[in-house]
Amino acid sequence: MAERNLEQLEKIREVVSQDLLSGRIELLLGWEKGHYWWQSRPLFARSKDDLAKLTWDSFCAVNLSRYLLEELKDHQKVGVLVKGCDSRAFNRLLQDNMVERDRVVLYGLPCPGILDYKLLAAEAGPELKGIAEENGKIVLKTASGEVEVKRDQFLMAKCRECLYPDPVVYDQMLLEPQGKKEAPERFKAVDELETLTPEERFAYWEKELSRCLRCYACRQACPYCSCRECFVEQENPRWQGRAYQPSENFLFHLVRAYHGAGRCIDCGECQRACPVDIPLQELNRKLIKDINELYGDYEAGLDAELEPPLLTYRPDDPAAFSEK
Amino acid sequence: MPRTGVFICHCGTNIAGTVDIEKAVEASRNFPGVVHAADYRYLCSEMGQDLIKKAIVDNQLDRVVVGTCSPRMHEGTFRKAAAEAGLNPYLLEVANIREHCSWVHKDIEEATPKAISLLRAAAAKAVLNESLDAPELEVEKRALVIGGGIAGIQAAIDIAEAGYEVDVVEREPSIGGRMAQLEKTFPTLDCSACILTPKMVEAAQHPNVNLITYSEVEEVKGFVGQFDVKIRQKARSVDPVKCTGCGICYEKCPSKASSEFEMGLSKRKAIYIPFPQAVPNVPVIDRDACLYFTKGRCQICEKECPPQAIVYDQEDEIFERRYGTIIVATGFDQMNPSQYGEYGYGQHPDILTGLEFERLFNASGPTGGKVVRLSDGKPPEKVVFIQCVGSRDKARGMNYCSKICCMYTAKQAILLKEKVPDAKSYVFYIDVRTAGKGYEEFQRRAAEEYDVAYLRGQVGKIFPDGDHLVVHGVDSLSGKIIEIKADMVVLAAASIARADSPELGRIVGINSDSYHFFNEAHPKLKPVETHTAGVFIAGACQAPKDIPDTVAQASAAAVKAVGLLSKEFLKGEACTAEVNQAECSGCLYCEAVCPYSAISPVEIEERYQGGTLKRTVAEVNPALCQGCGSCTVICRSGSINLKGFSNEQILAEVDAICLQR
Amino acid sequence: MATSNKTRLVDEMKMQSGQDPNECYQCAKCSAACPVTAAMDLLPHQVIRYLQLGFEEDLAKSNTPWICASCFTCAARCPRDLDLARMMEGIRLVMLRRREGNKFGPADLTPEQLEKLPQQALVSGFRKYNK
Amino acid sequence: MSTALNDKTTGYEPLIVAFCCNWCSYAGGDLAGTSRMSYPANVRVIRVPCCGRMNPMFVLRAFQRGADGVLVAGCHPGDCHYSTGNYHGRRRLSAFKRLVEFAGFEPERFEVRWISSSEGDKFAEEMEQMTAKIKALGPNRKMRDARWQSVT
Amino acid sequence: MRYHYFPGCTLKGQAKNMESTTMAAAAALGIELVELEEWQCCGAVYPLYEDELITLLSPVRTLAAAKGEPLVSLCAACHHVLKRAQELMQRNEEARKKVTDYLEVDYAGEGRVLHFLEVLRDDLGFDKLAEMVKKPLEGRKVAAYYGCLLLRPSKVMQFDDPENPTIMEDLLKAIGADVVKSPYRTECCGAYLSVTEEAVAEDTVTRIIDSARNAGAEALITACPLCRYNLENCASEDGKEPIKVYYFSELLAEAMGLQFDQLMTSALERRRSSDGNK
Repeated sequence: MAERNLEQLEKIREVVSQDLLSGRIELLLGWEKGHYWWQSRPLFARSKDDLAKLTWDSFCAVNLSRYLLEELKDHQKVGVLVKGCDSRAFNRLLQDNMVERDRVVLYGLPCPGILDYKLLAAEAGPELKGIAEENGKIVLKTASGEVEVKRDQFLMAKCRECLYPDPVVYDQMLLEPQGKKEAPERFKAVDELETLTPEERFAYWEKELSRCLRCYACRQACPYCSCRECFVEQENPRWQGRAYQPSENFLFHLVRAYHGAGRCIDCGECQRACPVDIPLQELNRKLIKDINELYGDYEAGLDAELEPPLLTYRPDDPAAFSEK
Repeated sequence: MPRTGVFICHCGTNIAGTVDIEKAVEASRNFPGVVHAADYRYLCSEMGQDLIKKAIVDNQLDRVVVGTCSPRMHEGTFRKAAAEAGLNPYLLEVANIREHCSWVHKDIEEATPKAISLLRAAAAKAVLNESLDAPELEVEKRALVIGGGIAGIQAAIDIAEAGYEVDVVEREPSIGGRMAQLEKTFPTLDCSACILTPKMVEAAQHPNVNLITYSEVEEVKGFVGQFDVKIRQKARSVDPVKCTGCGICYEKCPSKASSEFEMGLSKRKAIYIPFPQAVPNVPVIDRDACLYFTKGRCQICEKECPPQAIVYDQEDEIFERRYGTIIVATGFDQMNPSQYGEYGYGQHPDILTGLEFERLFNASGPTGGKVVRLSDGKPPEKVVFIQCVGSRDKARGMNYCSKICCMYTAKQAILLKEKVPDAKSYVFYIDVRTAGKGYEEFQRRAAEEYDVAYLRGQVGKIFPDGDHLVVHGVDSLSGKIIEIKADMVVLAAASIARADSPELGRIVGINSDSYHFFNEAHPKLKPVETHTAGVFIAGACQAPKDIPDTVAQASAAAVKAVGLLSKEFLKGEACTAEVNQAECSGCLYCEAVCPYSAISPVEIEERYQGGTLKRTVAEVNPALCQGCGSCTVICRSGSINLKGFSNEQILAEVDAICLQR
Repeated sequence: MATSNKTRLVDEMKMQSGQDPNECYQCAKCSAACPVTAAMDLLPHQVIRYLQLGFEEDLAKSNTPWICASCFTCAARCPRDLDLARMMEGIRLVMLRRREGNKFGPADLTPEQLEKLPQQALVSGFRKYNK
Repeated sequence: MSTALNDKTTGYEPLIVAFCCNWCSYAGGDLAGTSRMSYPANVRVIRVPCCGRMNPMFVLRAFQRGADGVLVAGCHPGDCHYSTGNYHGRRRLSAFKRLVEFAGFEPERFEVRWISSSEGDKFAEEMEQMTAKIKALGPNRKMRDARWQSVT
Repeated sequence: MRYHYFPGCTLKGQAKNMESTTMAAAAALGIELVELEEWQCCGAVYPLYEDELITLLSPVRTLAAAKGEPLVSLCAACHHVLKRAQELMQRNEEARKKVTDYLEVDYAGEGRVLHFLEVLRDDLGFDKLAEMVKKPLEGRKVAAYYGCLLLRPSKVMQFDDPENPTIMEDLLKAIGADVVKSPYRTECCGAYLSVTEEAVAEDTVTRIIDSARNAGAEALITACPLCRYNLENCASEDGKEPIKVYYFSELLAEAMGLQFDQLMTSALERRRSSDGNK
């Protein structure tokens, strides 16, 4: 069993079941266990019975805020469990006028980081049956015995460089906050790519993007992709060609990333959702890094009141062109 | 598929010399949608235009491409011709094959294919062109002038003389503004009241001018041609119809308050007119000072008023009116120099600002026109003027030059010498700036004929010492430290924007610079226009300026306003943005980047699972939109598009231009 | 007289003080504010003018930077937001480093002065005139 | 095949698409013409109202369809006809330029210039320089749509 | 009210009585000043050039030693140096890193750095002080002399209005003296020029003293040992009635009713009791 802390789960369940019961919320967005022990999937709880399935473990990766887009059409008041990134995603939606603040109750869950099954399995081998957790350590349980490893090394890519594990917006904080984290390597991959020649960089992206199936799972997972009709599907004009060829893959990924310029909250859901492991976060982080560099530090999603950098300007802004 | 006609101009040899016209015509025939192609020596000539018109009719053309000079040159000509042939003018596209092709390339082998490519792009765009109509906006034939100083008065008289109704909203009980506070004006030394009062009376008596004093603008809605303005008329507590202006009320009133008009140097009554020549000559009760309002007793004015015009229970009145155009002329303030501790302003009665000193010359001023020290009533022997107090000071004041101080200081030094012949003036200056007709001569007279000592340098500190003010300064030209035992010090405090100008700017919808002076639309070519169509600015609310400049600007603004009012309808921009509300997700990023506040949220209802859902989307007001297209780029889903330069059209041009590959 | 704007003294002074003499428009308020101009051979604004024009040799001879008592009055009142105290310090420092010696030391004091002067005076005096 | 883009010696003539704002840069181009300046025919201008109208997708489309270089030209910052369009454009296109460079485009392939309506000489000069730089780089194959072939 | 206290060299030498009177008055006012252990000279002048960080080591070490808790000094020069060093540590990351790395301390500009006068005004309050005064200095005509270091640069020092300060006059009012205001009270006394250019100091000091005397003052107070030295030693008197110069703390102690021997005793007691605490 991968339950991190039953005590925590009970506390969460107690608060949200009370709110469901009292009618403060009509629906709770949480997580339940999926097919495998290493999967936790969204739970749409409307009753106390539903809440029996609630889980809070190291696999609750799915960003639940995005589900509000649909659920608020059917429910007047929705509760959502939010980790740090989910809360920033909520701010994204709020700033984009996609949700009304007073129709959502946010329950804050400071997040220790989500574990990556692929990494666990690589360490333990295919016989991995489950894990147990204690004090920053994980015990890998296999048929041939138990191995204790350090938790940090098995975090998902999206969590390794997370700056804000605590929810930044919430109505009720359910667990003890852990404070801002350091993320010294957040831009490491971007920095490294920047040192390459254009040819090398192009070769890198050509290879990475060649895998793209254009399934658009990245878009579906993304809290900044809230258009009613995405440019890729539009007929008039036909921005995005339908053919599976490198040119169109580049177009899609560059435009997808650009649409997040100054808006991406760096939750990494796009990359997590990608079935072919394209390092999408590197494109997003490139924009974050450049915009911070050019127009001052800005972390999207931290504060919905702060104007996104591409909605404003200063007369003495710097430019990235060879003529300033 | 539309039916496009392509017409290529030789422009004599201007185009034909470097572009193979025959080849271009042939190539054009193969563009998608082209059913007709022709060429002519001078398409812009009457014959050329007729050729196009005839072809439109004969071939039932519904799109036209002309390959000619720059659209900035003759687009209007050809659109008009197309319209005369019954086509919507916006169905015509221009390919610029002269300025952008034949004139910049020498080789016919290079210029011809480029011309063809430009024609192809124009034809590709034309296929997607739509009929557009510039919105027609009705014009309310009435102007609003905000501010009743010399700028507002001049603008109002000019508009009224042109035959249009104009309302002047003035915050104070009387019009007149800053100029009414001045004794004399440079460089002619004519008496300010003598030239201003007739203008005030003219404004008051003009049948087209309506003075709304003791009032403020609270809200402006709408747009050029139709501004809906809410005006608050503050309670005067005096019935202006009954009042005869006899003045008994303020003669008898027992309560006093500091006089704003006299810069606080003397008192006025609680019921008062700000100055003897006030227009309208109707007193107002200062309710904060009135004994009846503060303590519930007195009522002397009511008892004494012969026509019984006192109305204690009068209330503020708010009314709304529609105007076709607005002129903002709210003037300026003088900086309070007390933050310059080294000058000791506010701590010594003989240290004054320029405007305060000005009042000492005035016969109705605090000293009855005698220039004397406020400390002991004696005439001063030595007066030190300090320039640039708060101006040209990026550390503690304003970075700009206040423009009027050099001249009014010279004026005051001259007037001083005339009033107090034994007085000696010293002027500490950084530079003397006297650009203006007769200005330099005037300042030289002060130095040469009136014995004013100009000292190039600044004052470090003023040390009060007994009866005197020891001014410790420097003359940088001689390199000597100068110490003057002065009797009075006059500080040329900076002219600054009115403290509430950002608020007024927000109400009227015009922006201001970092000093809160209102911004003109173009620093050279649109000096009285603002970025909001139909709103003009005049006078010192735009930047510090003297009376001649102010009056000139006021008349300029009036001409702009009259030009607008003289139109039956205003033609708006045809190429405006429009929202596909079904696709719009309502993020309103477009609203944030629109420089014209032309985009606003609107709630729509949508069907959803048998019921309806309300949601917010963007909406464009085509009367305000100027067609910059900034909104279209911030919109990720392309739900807001620009007519005439749509996403489809630009992509089609790109595709067509690249087709030669 | 050197008239080049780019002398070493000016550059070093700029680097050390972070102040650009070209921002001065010579209103001379500094000189008017300075309490110790009586003993100066150049007024403070003249020092800045010399810096603007690159009159390095004349500056090297001037006593003004050494008379400056770092009272900060000039900087407090400068309308161009220049910190003249820093500029004077910059000049002193450049000169001291060039001289490779001290302008003033304990040997220059009488025993009576050493006895009577507060420690603060001695330390600050040495700090200003020594390197 | 079109002849203009075939250099007689190397066989390579680049295609440069220049998006010019109507009020400054397009007029600057007109002035270059009226002043009979000359610049390479490789440059093809598309008129847009303002550089704030420049959607980065237009640039990518040009690269897809075979452009070797793309230039956006607008009013000098502070001089925008629409007062703020080029300020917004500057931010948007700066971020975009860095992104396309990150994707492997050479910096010279996409540029932004401020050209006023009085700068005919600057217009001609910039077109000259852009063409020379792109020529030196050679044809752009990145993002080029293989299906988009010459029709004429 | 308990504060870390940084004395500085001069207060252990020429200006001993500034320390002893302050200590006694503070004790009477219920203010505890605890001397920092192993403090060093502040450097006396704040370095005005960019590249010599070494002179910052000492003040930053002192600041760090206060551990972010309020730090009080008496000497105007010490307070000036400490306050400006603190501001630099807050503002200049590069300098901060170099200095703190060298010192191996963790300091980023935190903590209140106060002059004792500010403690009296802001923490105790002059109204409260006035109530506690035992022997008001009635009829004593006293002028305040501020000098430079407490006031300027005002953006950093944030001590009082740099051109029209009131803190010392307010203190004089609180202890019952007749306040005399002299226009030269913020003009420089010549500082260390008295060491090298005595004539300059004579000029500045004479003006300050004449101005105070003309305004009717019998005595001056100051917060700076060097100002006091200059005022006492550099004026050209020309047979005029000399003006007495005090540290503000001397008059404060007097108004608190403390006699000289009492002062000595209380100073000794303080030392004993703080020894006892250890």
